[in-house]
Amino acid sequence: MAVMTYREALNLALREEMRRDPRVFVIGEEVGLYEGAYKVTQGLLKEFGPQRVVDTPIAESGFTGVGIGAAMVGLRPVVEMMTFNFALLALDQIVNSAAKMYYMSGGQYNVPIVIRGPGGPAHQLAAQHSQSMESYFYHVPGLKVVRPSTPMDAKGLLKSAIRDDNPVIFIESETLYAVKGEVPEDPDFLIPLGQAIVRREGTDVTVVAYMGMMYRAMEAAEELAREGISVELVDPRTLRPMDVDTIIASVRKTHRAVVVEAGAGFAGMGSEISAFIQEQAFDDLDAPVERVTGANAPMPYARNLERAKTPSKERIMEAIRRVCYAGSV
Amino acid sequence: MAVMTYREALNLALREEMRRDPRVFVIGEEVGLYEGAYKVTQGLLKEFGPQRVVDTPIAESGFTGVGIGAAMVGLRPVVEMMTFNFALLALDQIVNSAAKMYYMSGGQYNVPIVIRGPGGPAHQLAAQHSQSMESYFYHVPGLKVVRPSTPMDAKGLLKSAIRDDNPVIFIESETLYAVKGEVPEDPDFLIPLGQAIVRREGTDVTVVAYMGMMYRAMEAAEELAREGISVELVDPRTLRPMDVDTIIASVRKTHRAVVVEAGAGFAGMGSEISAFIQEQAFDDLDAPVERVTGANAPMPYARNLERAKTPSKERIMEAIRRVCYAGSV
Amino acid sequence: MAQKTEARKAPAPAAVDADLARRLLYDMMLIRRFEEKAAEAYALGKIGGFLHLYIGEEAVAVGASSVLRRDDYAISAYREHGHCLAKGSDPKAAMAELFGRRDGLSRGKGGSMHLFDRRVNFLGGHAIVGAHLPIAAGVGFAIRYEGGDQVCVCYFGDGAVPQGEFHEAMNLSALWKLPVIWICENNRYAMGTAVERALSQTEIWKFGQTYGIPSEAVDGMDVLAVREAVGRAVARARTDKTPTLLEARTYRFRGHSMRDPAGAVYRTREEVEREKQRDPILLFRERALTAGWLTAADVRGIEKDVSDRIDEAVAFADGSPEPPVEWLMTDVYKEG
Amino acid sequence: MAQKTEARKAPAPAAVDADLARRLLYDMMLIRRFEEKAAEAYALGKIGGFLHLYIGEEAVAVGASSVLRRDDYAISAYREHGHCLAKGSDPKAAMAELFGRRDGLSRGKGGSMHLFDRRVNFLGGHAIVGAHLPIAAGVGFAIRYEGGDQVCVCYFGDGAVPQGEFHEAMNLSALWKLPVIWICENNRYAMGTAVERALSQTEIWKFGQTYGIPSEAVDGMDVLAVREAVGRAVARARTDKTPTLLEARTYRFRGHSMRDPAGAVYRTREEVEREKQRDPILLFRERALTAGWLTAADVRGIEKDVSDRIDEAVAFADGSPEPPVEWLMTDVYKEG
Ligand SMILES: Cc1ncc(C[n+]2csc(CCOP(=O)(O)OP(=O)(O)O)c2C)c(N)n1
Ligand SMILES: Cc1ncc(C[n+]2csc(CCOP(=O)(O)OP(=O)(O)O)c2C)c(N)n1
Ligand SMILES: [Mg+2]
Ligand SMILES: [Mg+2]
Repeated sequence: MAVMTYREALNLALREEMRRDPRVFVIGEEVGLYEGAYKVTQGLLKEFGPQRVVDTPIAESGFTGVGIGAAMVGLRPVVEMMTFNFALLALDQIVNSAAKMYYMSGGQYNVPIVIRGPGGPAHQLAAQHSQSMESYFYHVPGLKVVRPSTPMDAKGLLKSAIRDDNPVIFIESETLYAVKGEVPEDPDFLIPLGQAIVRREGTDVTVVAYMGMMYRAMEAAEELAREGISVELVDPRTLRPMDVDTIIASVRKTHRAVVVEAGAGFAGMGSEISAFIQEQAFDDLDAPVERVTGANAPMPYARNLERAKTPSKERIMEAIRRVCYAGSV
Repeated sequence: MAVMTYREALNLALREEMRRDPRVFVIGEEVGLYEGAYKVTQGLLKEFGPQRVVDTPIAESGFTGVGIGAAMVGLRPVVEMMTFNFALLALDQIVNSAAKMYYMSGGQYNVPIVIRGPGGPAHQLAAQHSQSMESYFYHVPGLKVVRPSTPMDAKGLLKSAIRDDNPVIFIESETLYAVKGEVPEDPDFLIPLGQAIVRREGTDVTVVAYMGMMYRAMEAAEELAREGISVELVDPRTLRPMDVDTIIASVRKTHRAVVVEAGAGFAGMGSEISAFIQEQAFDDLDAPVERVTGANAPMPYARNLERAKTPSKERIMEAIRRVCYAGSV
Repeated sequence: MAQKTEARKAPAPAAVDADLARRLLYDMMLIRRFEEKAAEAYALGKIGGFLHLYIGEEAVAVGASSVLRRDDYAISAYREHGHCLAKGSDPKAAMAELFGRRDGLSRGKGGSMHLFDRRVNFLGGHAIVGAHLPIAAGVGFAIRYEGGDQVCVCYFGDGAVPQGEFHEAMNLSALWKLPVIWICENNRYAMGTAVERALSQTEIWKFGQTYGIPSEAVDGMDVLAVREAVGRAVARARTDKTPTLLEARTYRFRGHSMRDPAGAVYRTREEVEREKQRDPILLFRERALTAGWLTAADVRGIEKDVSDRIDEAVAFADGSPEPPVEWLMTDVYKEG
Repeated sequence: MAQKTEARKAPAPAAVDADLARRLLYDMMLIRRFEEKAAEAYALGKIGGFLHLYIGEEAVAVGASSVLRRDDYAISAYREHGHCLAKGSDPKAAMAELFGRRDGLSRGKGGSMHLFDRRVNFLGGHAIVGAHLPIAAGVGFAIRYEGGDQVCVCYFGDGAVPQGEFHEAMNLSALWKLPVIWICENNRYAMGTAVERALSQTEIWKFGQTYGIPSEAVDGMDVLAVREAVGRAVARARTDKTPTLLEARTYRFRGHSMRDPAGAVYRTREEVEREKQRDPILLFRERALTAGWLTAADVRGIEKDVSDRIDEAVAFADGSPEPPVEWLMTDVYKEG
């Protein structure tokens, strides 16, 4: 185990997989000479050269399509979206080409591509540069969607994504790149896609959260522990395929659930999680599944408005208290 | 009241609004000379001329952007997507420009644009041309999303959409264009956005469904009536803003709910509806809210596989029976 | 993976002999016959969805494919039956795919717009106009990455030119020197939209000049002219990875799809009749007879072989069962 | 609605007099000063997010705007402070927006990348590279639709050229004859990517030729050269709606944003120093003095006015309160 930042963990995962498999290459804006807008690809050009670390013009659908074509004939591209906000320009390629190729071709052409980069709320980047992007992907059959919350997950899941034979959408966060944590150096360390993890064991209520919201929910849990409320915190890590079993098992134990989400709440990830919990654990539930989500508005620039846009620790705590006291009286 | 097809109702709505307001114009591929790939714009070029019925090259993001720019400075464009499958190419314009302009500009520039065309499963058009597209839009703050099931709704809602000061995504269906129904000829007949309608009154279970699934659910309801199960069928009509109250009121009455959806089930519209029902009517529910949805796979071409992809009347009936008998023994 | 192969020479497009003439005529007639029979099957309801016929444009696919190796790649849009057959696919499996049967090229899941055939490196079958151009650039990227000497031929219509992805793909292939041969099949219409109503620059080949790549217009009704132009482009691509933009001037004799049978709203009957005089099959057959490459008997023989082979394909498709319903959920994800 | 207005003549870009010289120098210095103060405020944490400075490129916005009417439209990307001020926006409200305050142009909701000002027809402030080009075409479409004689100036960077929307917007504006003046600010880099690493055709103005629209390159460091070129383009656009593509050759003296202060990974210090010799403000000041348009005293006066005005803007921004928290949920939808 070594302690490193989330950014370094991603960088290490890329290096290890590029060393392991000559078919793996990195392509995107500023990934080479500039070493990445967020320095995730630092040093890769130096080690692997311009053929495998490819700087592109600003043409998201063009270079994503290049990745898809290269993947169809046997390469394993890792396409960097400088930020996932720009992935909408490539969404047709991702949804209509990458996600469907294997199916449309009757199993002849799979597309082993990883599309990665930061997404989600950032700091005062306003409406077009600060938004939760996973909702455009997790509904799509043929795609896998990963949201890694910790340095260890970032490494273990990115390596699995690169080795996966399907298109994987891997959404990091600008706000987590500097987070430090323990990371196994073993180049064979992998975390399988589709496995949630229990971040904190508890008995009174299950809270489901990922990325920045996972950390905020953890703070809420620690604080509520002092009030005598025992929170079990589950981080799905992969949104598609979703590890339904781990979440349901936890709810069967706690009988209560709160889903926290940074993005706009209407028809978000929390909606699906809430829906399958009540479907599969209906008789175990002592209270409705509550959702604590971002406001249904674009992201404002002003600092105070931005703060109000995403769920605060206080709002998470209130929701947890509500579901814990509901039904118990 | 006149009896006309869904297609004619849309055509009439366009005509009336273009006569009423000179700022309204229609733009898209084949809308003029060819009178629309699905003939929704039949006769418009003849009546309004090439300045107001604008044929475009194949450049979805280009002509959608043209609509947005024109709307910012005071026109009221109706952009036709030949089919909504192609809207992914314009999604960045729709999400990052149209939906956010009013907010980013602090209320200076609203974007009164309607983007309309057929979407959803069609007949043997396979993965890229036969898919439910609403999921890319209803999560987005700043957009309104309409899915009109009947000729009357098609007319009344399209007229409201054109008069609305915000971007409205209006998704029709190739499979409904030939459906006939009564339509008020009164040019001032409008159906407000955001109002669901109870298509059938019942007492035992609430079924929520729209578009083709609404008709299929209606058949299921009629058949179950003979078994003594009384189904109340609610059609949301507008997905964003969603008329939560009408759905909740129905569930409080029936204590049971089934949500039917043509698209892939994971994180679909049904997830949100199921989530808010259990949130707001938890204590009224005698059974979990069930979802009957399309398979989580791309759309296959083969007739038999295509049939298996979307919910059948039988699957809807089974789900209704399950929720009705669950909890009642 | 883009196979590295010992650099077999592609046939030089020089002299025409009986053998070559037979092959070219046979392939064009095979495609024509395939399409005619597909139209019949569509009318009988054996084929569903959209059906876009290639009739009138056969010289482009056949001329181009005649200078390709089996390990070269080809990719196209939704009017791709001809490109797929010309690349070497079995008409039986192609027809079965149109019928939506289990023995179809794409196991019945793709249909007319999504023919794929790994056996001959045919990469589909794409129905979003413009979307397969960046994918073709990616195939060229992979060839260069692997150090192979194959090429990728990308067929697309005039309707794809106004689309942003055309520009992005041209620039990337020129900037990175990717061995892609861009063949724009300019049949003068995108559905009902004539080129001059879609493009401020109707000489499509000229776009290539801006990106600094070799570009030319070629008579798409003359199979030998296409063969020569593509031959030159392939040579450039194999040796120094230069991409090329070819504008093949052709014409579709039928409507846009079977749902637009007349195709007469946007073009006159006279125009269509005039263009039919340029029928690439009639033209080449005449030429082959006058040049003495083929005899009338040869031609009759080819006609017979072709029609037998397509009858066999239809019978095969008809006899092939529907895919098992479990296949709805297979091929969604590839298991590691 | 694109206002119809009695065709007031735009000032002919011909002779330069003291008045014009003062205006041009004043506007360039105002922008420069605004940016310098914004950089200070950013360092103090009063401005958050991204901050992209226009320093070095002032001649483009000022030269172009000097031939525009207030009812003409301008639209830009995220490096738009200069374009917004040159169009006539109040530095106080612009600075307040950068500070995220309630008196900001966009009520504090947009920030540095999303300045909008309906008072002067400034249409933003767009942060998705390439996306505002089709929007500009739409503004041109509306002007034509309404029969107005305004023009729309669209500023964009060299980095937007490889983007598909550049191609789509060029084609649509040329095909439909839309009164849009496309001004590509070629400062030779898109973040760290030099033009020659992004485009196979680095003479950006040449793209316009393919679409058949008047196109030229102009020295973006020479405010009078820009004024003349844009003046010609505006005249064409007002009279017969012809679009124009101008490539203004300029240079950004600072990093891409405040997060890339040096901007030295991808370019040499020597290059930056050399380019600073072309500082558009120094060049024009010299010229104005030698030509006798302005005296040294005039220049000192302008310097003083400008710095007072910007100090006032900063003070105003500082004094403006944060937006009320309820504003989080306002302006999401416009109530009919
Ligand atoms: C992005 C996109 N927009 C619209 C369509 C609908 N459409 C299918 S084919 C077609 C015309 C294409 O014409 P062209 O590229 O010239 O090919 P051709 O049919 O002439 O062979 C259109 C508009 C589509 N499939 N994809
Ligand atoms: C579609 C898109 N891709 C990537 C980015 C990230 N990005 C912001 S600015 C920029 C460089 C743009 O350079 P250029 O257009 O030359 O403008 P300049 O910064 O030089 O003024 C990039 C890549 C973006 N904002 N939008
Ligand atoms: Mg065509
Ligand atoms: Mg630049």
